[in-house]
Amino acid sequence: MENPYIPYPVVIDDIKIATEDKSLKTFKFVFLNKQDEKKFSLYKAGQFAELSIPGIGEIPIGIASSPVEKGFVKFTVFKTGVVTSHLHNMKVGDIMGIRGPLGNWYPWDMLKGKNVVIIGGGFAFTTLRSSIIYMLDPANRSQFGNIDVVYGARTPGMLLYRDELYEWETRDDINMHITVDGTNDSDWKYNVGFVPAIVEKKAPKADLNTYAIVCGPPIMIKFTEPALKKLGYNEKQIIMSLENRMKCGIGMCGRCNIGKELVCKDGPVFTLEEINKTPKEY
Amino acid sequence: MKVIKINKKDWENGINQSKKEYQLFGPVKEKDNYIFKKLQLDEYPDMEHKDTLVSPKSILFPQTEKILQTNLDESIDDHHIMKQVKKDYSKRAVISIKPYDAKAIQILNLNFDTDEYKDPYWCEAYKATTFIGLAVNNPSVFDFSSSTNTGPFAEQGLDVLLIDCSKEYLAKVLTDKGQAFLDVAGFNQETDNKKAIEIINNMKKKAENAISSQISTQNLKDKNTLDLYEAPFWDDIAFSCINCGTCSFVCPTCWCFDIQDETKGNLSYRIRNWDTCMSPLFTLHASGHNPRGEKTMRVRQRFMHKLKYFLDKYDNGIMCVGCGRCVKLCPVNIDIRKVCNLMNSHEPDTDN
Amino acid sequence: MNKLTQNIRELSSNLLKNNKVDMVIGFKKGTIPMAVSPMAAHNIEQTKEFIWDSNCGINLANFISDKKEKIGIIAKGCDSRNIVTHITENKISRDKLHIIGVPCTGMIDKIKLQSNFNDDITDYSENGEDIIVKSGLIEKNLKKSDYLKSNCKTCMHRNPVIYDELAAELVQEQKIEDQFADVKKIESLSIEDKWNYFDNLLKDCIRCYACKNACPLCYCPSCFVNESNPQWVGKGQDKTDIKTFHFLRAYHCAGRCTDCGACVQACPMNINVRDFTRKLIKDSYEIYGWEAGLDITKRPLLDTFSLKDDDSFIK
Amino acid sequence: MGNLLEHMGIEKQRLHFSWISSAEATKFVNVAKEVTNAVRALEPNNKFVKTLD
Repeated sequence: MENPYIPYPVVIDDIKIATEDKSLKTFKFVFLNKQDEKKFSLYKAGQFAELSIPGIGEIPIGIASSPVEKGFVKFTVFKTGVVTSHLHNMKVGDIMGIRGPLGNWYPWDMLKGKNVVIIGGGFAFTTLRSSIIYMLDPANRSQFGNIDVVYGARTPGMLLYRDELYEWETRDDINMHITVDGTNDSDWKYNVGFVPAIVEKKAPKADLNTYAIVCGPPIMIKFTEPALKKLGYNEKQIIMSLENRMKCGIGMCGRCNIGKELVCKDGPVFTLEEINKTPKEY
Repeated sequence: MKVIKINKKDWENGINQSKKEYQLFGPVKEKDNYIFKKLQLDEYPDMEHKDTLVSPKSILFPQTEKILQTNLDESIDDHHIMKQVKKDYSKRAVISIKPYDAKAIQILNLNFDTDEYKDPYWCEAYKATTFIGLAVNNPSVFDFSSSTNTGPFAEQGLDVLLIDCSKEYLAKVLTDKGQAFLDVAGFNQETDNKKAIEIINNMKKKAENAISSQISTQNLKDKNTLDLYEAPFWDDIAFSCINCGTCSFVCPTCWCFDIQDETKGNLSYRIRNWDTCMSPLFTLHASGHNPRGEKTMRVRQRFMHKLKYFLDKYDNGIMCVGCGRCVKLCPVNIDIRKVCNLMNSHEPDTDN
Repeated sequence: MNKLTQNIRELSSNLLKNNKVDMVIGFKKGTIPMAVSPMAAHNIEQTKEFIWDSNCGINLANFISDKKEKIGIIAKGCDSRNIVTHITENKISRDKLHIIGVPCTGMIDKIKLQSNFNDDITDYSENGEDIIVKSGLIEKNLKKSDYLKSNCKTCMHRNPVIYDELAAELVQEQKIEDQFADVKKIESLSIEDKWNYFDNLLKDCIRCYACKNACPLCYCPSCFVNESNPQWVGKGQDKTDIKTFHFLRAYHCAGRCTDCGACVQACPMNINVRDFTRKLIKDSYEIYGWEAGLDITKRPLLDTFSLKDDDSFIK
Repeated sequence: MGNLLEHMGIEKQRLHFSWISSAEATKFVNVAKEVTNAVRALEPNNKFVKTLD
């Protein structure tokens, strides 16, 4: 019987500070056993995993690397609780565990042939990065229509994956709408304003073939919903990724539910239609 | 279906016999309370016992259980690599478990043994266990199990059902596992099946009639989740709640748990503990945000989970077996029977 | 209906009628024999649900912490002492409260009473100081004073210490020969036996925290048992962790505990957690002459300093 | 606190209180010695140690 609580052993291969305030770091992990990597690499963009530090605990984090990137997995982690604080103090070469992939993913089969609008805010951009890399992969790009990305953070220095963002800006197979809440940087070339406002201004109007994927802090989600509705998106066309406190990640420990749905196993990805049928306990 | 007759004079001898192959668990009286525990060589299950305070779920799902272990000593080869804690899963039998508690084990099984994931600690323990039930001839005043898909003589989840007929036990053999246990115990006196079953059915009817309290659940399925969630009665129900975990910890069907790491020297264990949705900590995000920050929300969650979410998710009845432990032990008398009936008869205010 | 219940209903409905309070907190009848449930009446109709008998042992002061509304509260002796504690600790202000005092002759120990019967108690009623209890086919007439909760047996403040009006005449306070006999019994044990005594006491603890949550003193927004950074105490069933929890919980009640017994009454496992707090009550009384919750003008014991305080333990 | 600890079976000599100013180095040393001697005399307390069993 396979034990779903045992993490795959991994070694920290690289640690990069991701934002100017150093509250986020991106960790690159390499699996100690090749077979484990093979099993894990079946993940799809949108799934998460439990980062597991023996003696400290586990935390559920969205997978930031993309299935098309081989040989490693990446997670961007915000320093906030006991486990993340410990993780931020760990060094390259330290051994820990990863348990997953867990949860469902953005509905890639359904999104084939569709236009995709990706809307993200702050540090909830990790699985969205995974998604963008996946869609931009030469093997996959032709399967999708237009790709629009609205991504905002407080300041330019708080944007995740800046190098990649600016590289995507130069491409013509993806429409980037990067924004910041405000900046003193007179060289800032992109948008200034909150994500919902930029969505209203820059995101494409809804049609039957366009779907929006939204991931961000609760306040952004709250105001993005009406913005999308104004553009004509219906409940089925708005796909969201939720987070709740989790422990087991496999639907057994019972704390992450919204109504009968378990965010860890039945989610974290839900359509707005599904979410509207459940109590809003997230 | 076979029925075996066990003379009460032979009972202790049979228990002694079975201890040679099985670890036995049963109810015993300690400090005026009945509890389920592992029986020592000179201990026998109390066959007259009233409800144990805590349900026997702890035999398969202990309140604290080590699940993984790791050595943190960097000088050894496999340091920081987490491994399953080795455990003894030899044959065991639970004697004198009440039918509703056995039904509760079936409900827990739905959570721990799923198509996608199997909890190895539960599944191994479940596989190793034989359930020898004892029919309830005189239901307590708190018992409402006849309206929760089980009852004083229910057989679901049991391998053998014992019926106490004053001088003897009649043992209804329900599974091969049950037969194997009776063989080891040396209980093999066959009896006139037809007659025995008639006796049992009469006793069953009598016991069922003795249950005075019922709940109505027939409308729950068709109720809209959000209507129930927004029903006006939750504040009233929750007012007296002190947010302790008594109801969930004594409940035979509450399965929620917490995972913690604890370290001693270089040895680190990952441990799981029972948890309760009554605790604000249960859902508190690291950011400080709490989706169920208010007491009322937590009380509502417990009842909605048991009586609506579970029903909708598994289509297998409600997540309550009617044992009455929470009704009896809640310090402020929040009564699931009352809440269930309120939910079952709730009609949303159509004006809004 | 007893006279007390009648008076309580009348007084509380008057309070609501005259808009003196927004709600009255009291007890309503439970769904099983001998059970009561705290409730808040917001209108006159609801006050008809109020009852009072010797099962109202839970401490209602627990339900007024940080309330902003104007509250009427039914208070027996110990509730009133905890209301005083709440006022001195700034959990509620005196002018937000209208206290209906209930002189008390003790509450019933349900477990002790039940142990008199083979099957479940099905009916309970009171007639003055007598109780009439039915179970199955048996009916017994018993004296209430034989079945008091252990904290009620040593209670020195049956009458409310603070109130705006009374629901009955004041009662005679008890004369108790040796208030701390139970504590002295433990004190006389050897250090080893003391350890084992508490080991055995806590053997069945399931850490449901009913004791702390039923306690009106335990109002911290985040209890030390829930802290994760640093984690003061493990969350499992390790004996050390269970003892640490009970020891620290008790210590946080030093000089504050009124011995209302709500912790013991709430405990589903019938653990007498008062064995910890009683020692603190005895020491507060014997060393400092302090009894908690008697006077709203006095600061809490651990909040005060006097040159006369014993300091022999400081080197 | 010392009384309560003793009440539940932890020797009183394991808990010491002292008032030492940052300037009183000698007193600090003496008290530390006293504490360690007192605790040593009691031998290890194995009761209040997590077993993780």
